[in-house]
Amino acid sequence: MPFNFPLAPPSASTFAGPYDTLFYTLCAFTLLFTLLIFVGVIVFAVRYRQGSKADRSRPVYEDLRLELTLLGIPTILGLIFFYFGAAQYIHMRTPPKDSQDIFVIGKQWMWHAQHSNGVRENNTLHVPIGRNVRLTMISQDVIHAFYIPAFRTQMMVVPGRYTTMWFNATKEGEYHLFCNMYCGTQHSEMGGKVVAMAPEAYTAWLANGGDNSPQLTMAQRGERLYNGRLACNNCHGVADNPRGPSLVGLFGKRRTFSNAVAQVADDEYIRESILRPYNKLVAGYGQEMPAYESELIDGKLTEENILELIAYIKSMNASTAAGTNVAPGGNNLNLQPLSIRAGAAGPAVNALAAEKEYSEATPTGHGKNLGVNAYAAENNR
Amino acid sequence: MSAIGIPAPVEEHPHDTRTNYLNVAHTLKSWLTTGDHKRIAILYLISISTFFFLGASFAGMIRLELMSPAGVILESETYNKVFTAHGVVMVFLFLVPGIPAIMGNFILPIMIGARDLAFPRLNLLSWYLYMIGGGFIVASFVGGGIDTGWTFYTPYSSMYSNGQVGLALIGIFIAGFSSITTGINFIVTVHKMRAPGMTWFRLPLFVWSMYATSVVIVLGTPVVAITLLLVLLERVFHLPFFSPELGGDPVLFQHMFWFYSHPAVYIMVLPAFGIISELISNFSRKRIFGYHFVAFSSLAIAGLGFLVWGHHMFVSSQSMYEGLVFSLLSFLVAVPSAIKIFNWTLTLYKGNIRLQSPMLYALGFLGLFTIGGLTGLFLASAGTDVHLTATYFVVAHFHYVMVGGSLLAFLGGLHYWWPKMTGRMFADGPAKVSALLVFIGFNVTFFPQFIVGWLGMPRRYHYYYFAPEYQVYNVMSTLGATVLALGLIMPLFYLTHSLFSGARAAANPWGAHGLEWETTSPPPTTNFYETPIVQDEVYDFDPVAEYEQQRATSEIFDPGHPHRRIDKEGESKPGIAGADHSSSRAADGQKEDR
Amino acid sequence: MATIAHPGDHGHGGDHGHDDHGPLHHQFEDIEQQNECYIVGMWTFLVTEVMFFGAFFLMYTVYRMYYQLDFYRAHEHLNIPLGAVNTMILLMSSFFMVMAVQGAQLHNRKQVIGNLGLVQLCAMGFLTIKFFEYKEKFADHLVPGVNFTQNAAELHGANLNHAQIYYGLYFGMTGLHAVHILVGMLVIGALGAMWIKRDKLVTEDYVPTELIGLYWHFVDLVWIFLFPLMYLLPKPH
Amino acid sequence: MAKTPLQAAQSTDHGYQHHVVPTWKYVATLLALTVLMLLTVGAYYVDIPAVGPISGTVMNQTVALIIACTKTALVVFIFMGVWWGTKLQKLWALTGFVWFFLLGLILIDYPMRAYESVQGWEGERGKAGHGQDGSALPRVVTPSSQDQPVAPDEINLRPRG
Repeated sequence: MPFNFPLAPPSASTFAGPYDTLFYTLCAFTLLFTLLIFVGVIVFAVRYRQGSKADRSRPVYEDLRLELTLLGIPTILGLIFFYFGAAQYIHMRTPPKDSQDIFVIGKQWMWHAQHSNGVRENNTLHVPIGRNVRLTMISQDVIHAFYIPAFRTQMMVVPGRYTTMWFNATKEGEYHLFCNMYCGTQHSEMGGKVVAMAPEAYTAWLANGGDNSPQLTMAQRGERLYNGRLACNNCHGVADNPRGPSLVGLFGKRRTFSNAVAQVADDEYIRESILRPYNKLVAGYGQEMPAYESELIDGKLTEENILELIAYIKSMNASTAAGTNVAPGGNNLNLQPLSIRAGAAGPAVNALAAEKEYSEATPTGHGKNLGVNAYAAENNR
Repeated sequence: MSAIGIPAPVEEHPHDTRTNYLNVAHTLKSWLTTGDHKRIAILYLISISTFFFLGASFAGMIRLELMSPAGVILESETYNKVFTAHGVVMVFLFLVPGIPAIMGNFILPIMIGARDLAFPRLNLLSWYLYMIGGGFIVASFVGGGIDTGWTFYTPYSSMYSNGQVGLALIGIFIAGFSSITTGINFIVTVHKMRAPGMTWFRLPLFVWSMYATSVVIVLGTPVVAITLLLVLLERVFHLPFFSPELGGDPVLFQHMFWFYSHPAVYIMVLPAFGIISELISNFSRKRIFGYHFVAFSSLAIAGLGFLVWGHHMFVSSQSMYEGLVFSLLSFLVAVPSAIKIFNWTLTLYKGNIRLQSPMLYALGFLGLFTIGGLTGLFLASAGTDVHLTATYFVVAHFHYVMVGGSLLAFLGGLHYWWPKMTGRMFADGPAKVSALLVFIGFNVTFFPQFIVGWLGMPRRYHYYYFAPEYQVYNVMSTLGATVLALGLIMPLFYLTHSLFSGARAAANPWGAHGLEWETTSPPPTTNFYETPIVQDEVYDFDPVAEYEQQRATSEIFDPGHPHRRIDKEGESKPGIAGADHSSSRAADGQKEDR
Repeated sequence: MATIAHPGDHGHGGDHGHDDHGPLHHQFEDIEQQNECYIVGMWTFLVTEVMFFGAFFLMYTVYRMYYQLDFYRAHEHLNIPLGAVNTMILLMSSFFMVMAVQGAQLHNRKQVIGNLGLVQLCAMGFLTIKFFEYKEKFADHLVPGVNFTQNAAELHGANLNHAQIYYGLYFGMTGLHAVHILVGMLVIGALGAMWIKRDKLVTEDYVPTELIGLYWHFVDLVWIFLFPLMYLLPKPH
Repeated sequence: MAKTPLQAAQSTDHGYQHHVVPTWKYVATLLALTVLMLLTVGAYYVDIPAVGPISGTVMNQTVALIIACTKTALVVFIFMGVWWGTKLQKLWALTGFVWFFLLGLILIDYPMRAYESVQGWEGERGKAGHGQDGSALPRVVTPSSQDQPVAPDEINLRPRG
């Protein structure tokens, strides 16, 4: 790996400009005073070393005017820096009114972000450039800190209380996202990237359900569609119900249809049932499910999506469903097989969902396994 | 030491005819039950040095591990335990007690002309408390380690961490009481035990800074003690003090913790200021510039230091307005530190500077502390702090203050008072090399961390494979740490060596000014054979006169090599009868067994 | 800096060992200096104690500010008469303590011993009452933790989470105070025993008694604040 | 027994000017403390009306604390002898209490959190912020106890009587 010597983090938000100005001014000031002291010390140490012939007559021990000057200069400089620092701080802590909301949940050891239309992502945050984005954050367990160096901003994420931060990204690209408050074993791996996108690309990304989250497996993407945009879980829960049969353990099972024909449920059958459900109605159910063929034609549903859905349905076997069907609140009408529907409730409620998704997405390993977090590979450019 | 008519009676006797505090008794029991502040200081020196090298070895493991973005030898869990151990040992067992308990204990009573501290048995108790506390902390490492970071933030420490947090908390609690007892002892001693004539403004600046430190210790330590006790109660008995689940506020812990732990930074660095004032003044042979300003800046730092803790919490979700208040106050607390730096530098002007090893440490301190202090402004300014909080920038900043400040001053003080403590001279050559290595190694270690922190590398990160651009700085840092380690190990050898074969130290081997140099090296158990009466001002040097005298003497004694004789003897009190006495005494002493 | 022999040497020089148990220790010039040192030392210690409890009071203030109503409701379970009696007991013990110190000043051994005995009695009485108060709370599951009561009525409708905070503070603060009382009893017991044995260390000068008195008054002071803050929360109105 | 020859002798002995306080002063102090104690209990049962913007609750609490501070002053000055003590004693007695109030800087934080400009949360804050009983942390998610107690298992919702 070739070494590179970056001397400054990328500047990718509206904060970065004024921030860097202040930072470099302070640097210059630091350098100036350090040089002053270094030069003073060295010059004096050499000039007045023992035995030198330098003039030592009339030494000064007290000089009130000089002392007061030395007192005054740092005080005034300090107050000036305080003013600019404070202005910047107030600016950073005051989200503008027109901000777009994104919700963030911190959990040992991952970030879960949720966009206002319900799209969720883990350890990645997609944001549009040129728009004010406000993050409303909460932690599920210990204190974390949401830190984006390229945006020059961070905020702690505290359990029991919302904290907010905001930014306005200015440059497209992928930037580091760190947890910057020590939170336990895998603290250093609790992070990922912030993807700043052109607003149109962001809108498109949102509309796609954020499916380009690279770290998800097919089944997980299928799960998103199933519980998210397509909301299959409204009818197909963990158990059969009047609105629809359960799909748990469907794959490979023999199904009997209303016309008494039976078939083993395979990929082809599932695809058929998504696109043209009326063809093979399960015995005991009427034709209630919409046909998704038109969506496929419109391009709202892709073949890829169908494959992902199938992958997810395959993964739904009885054990996972039984083990995870604990819907928070306890009174949800739709029994949700793996994770509750996104966007239905506030971020706090969805924390549980995030947890489940996390447990699927990131097998927790305590080792130094580079492959543990998928984002690692992504970022190892 | 100008114009003294009466040579001290001490000088008349060859010192080895009388017992000193070291050879008054030799049994282990006599050490472990001693009430003598000097012996307790030696006990502290041994135990604190041990803990220092323990903490340093943890630091070595951290640096080794960070060489590679994906770690070298440790698991994440172990790494977390290692950096916690480094922090806990260095902060609570080295930096906080270090200078007060060793130098303060040894020198402070002698400096003010007292026979002992006001409460010798309390002093011994404080050492035992320290050892018990240290024992608990080490037990917590041995028994499974703690992985909370030295800050013990709740709710991680109270509810989530699985390590031996309880043991460590008990250890810190007890070690805190060790600090408190030392602080009480110093305060009372400074107030009530000064020798006749030793007015407040004749106190050496080391005493002023120790006094300020003690005030901070006494007022701050109980708060952290109770706070950590609360975490312990929450952890063990589930009393809900900071638990967010029950409506408690984990940020309250941070407030209470930093209420002590920010002033604790001044506990660590104020004594260093004191030592540096001594070194700069004595090795420049010049009264310190602006004595009153330097003395009162210590008290100002002690007072203001209590009002700035919130700058650790700018992004912790504390109120923005409180953040602004703390930011302002933090800028103000920088002013007294700046005053000190300026005054020290101005002291050098027209001095007569001896570049012996303690002075090299002191000059190194001036440079490093300047950088450490100025980078503190980045963190005091609320706006810039948002990006830099908890990154390596902070790590570099406080290492510049703590290592570049406290540790260098500690080493400088140790070298300076070593002849007084042990009665032996160490080799100045290796000591200078060591000072240089520490300075260079330190800068190479920690300067890259400023940059990598500015790039955004968070502290306490084990891996950074996702950000390989950080590696180059980490490798530099590790290389520097190797040099630094070398520089720190060297004193271990030449100082130990001096114990066995160093030359006998004269009463005043550096030609310094102060009551501690009036008594023998090492001093008797009661410090002085007669109660001293102070008649002259503090740091009463006259560089012009001294220079003239020195030139005159050197020309008389050795016209071909001016100054050489004086250098060789390490004795620079020309024109005073004591100089001859001490040099002949040194020669005599070498034949004697100590 | 000249060092000449002190003209008025007190003979407490270096040869003066620890074993010589006169009231004057070797590091001091005279008894006056020693006494001042002790008193200043004790006051410094009390300042640390103020900060020690202070942090607790601060935490109380923060939570009280937020959970005013819940604290009020939770506190209604406390027994005000018992608290008042305990306050009275401590005030009286403080009085007996000053009388003991006065006795020490006047070298009136009987006065000292008698009053110290009364102080001990008061302390025991205080702890006994405290014991019964605690016992009642244990029985009612009012100790924070997993076994904390789920019965809101018992807490007069307070939010159970916030009531836990209240009781956490209650047990923490009164518990810490009780520990101080226990320590005080031990120290006073030792002091009394020394007076009974006519130990010169305490009988020759009143300061040792005074020091322990200072400590005891401080313990009383803490309770003076604990009583209104724990037992007498005003009704929100 | 206030002025015995013994005392006079003693104080000349050591030259240490300690003051033997006459017993009646101690007794008077104890009486004053008792009265104050009864007063504070009595004040508890009286609902002091609001004074201007200061609510009655705060008034009650203020009265209780003023009484406690008076008691403290009595104990510190008379029982602990600071009144007759040296300057240093007075200094330390003062420092302890002054420094305790420095801790109060923390208290800037909590009330001010409610005033932070976080647009979009005004509605939430209106509901959960400083309620009429002030019983909820601003912007805190934990259930606040308004008029109805919230028991986790809903076992008992009986209003207090």
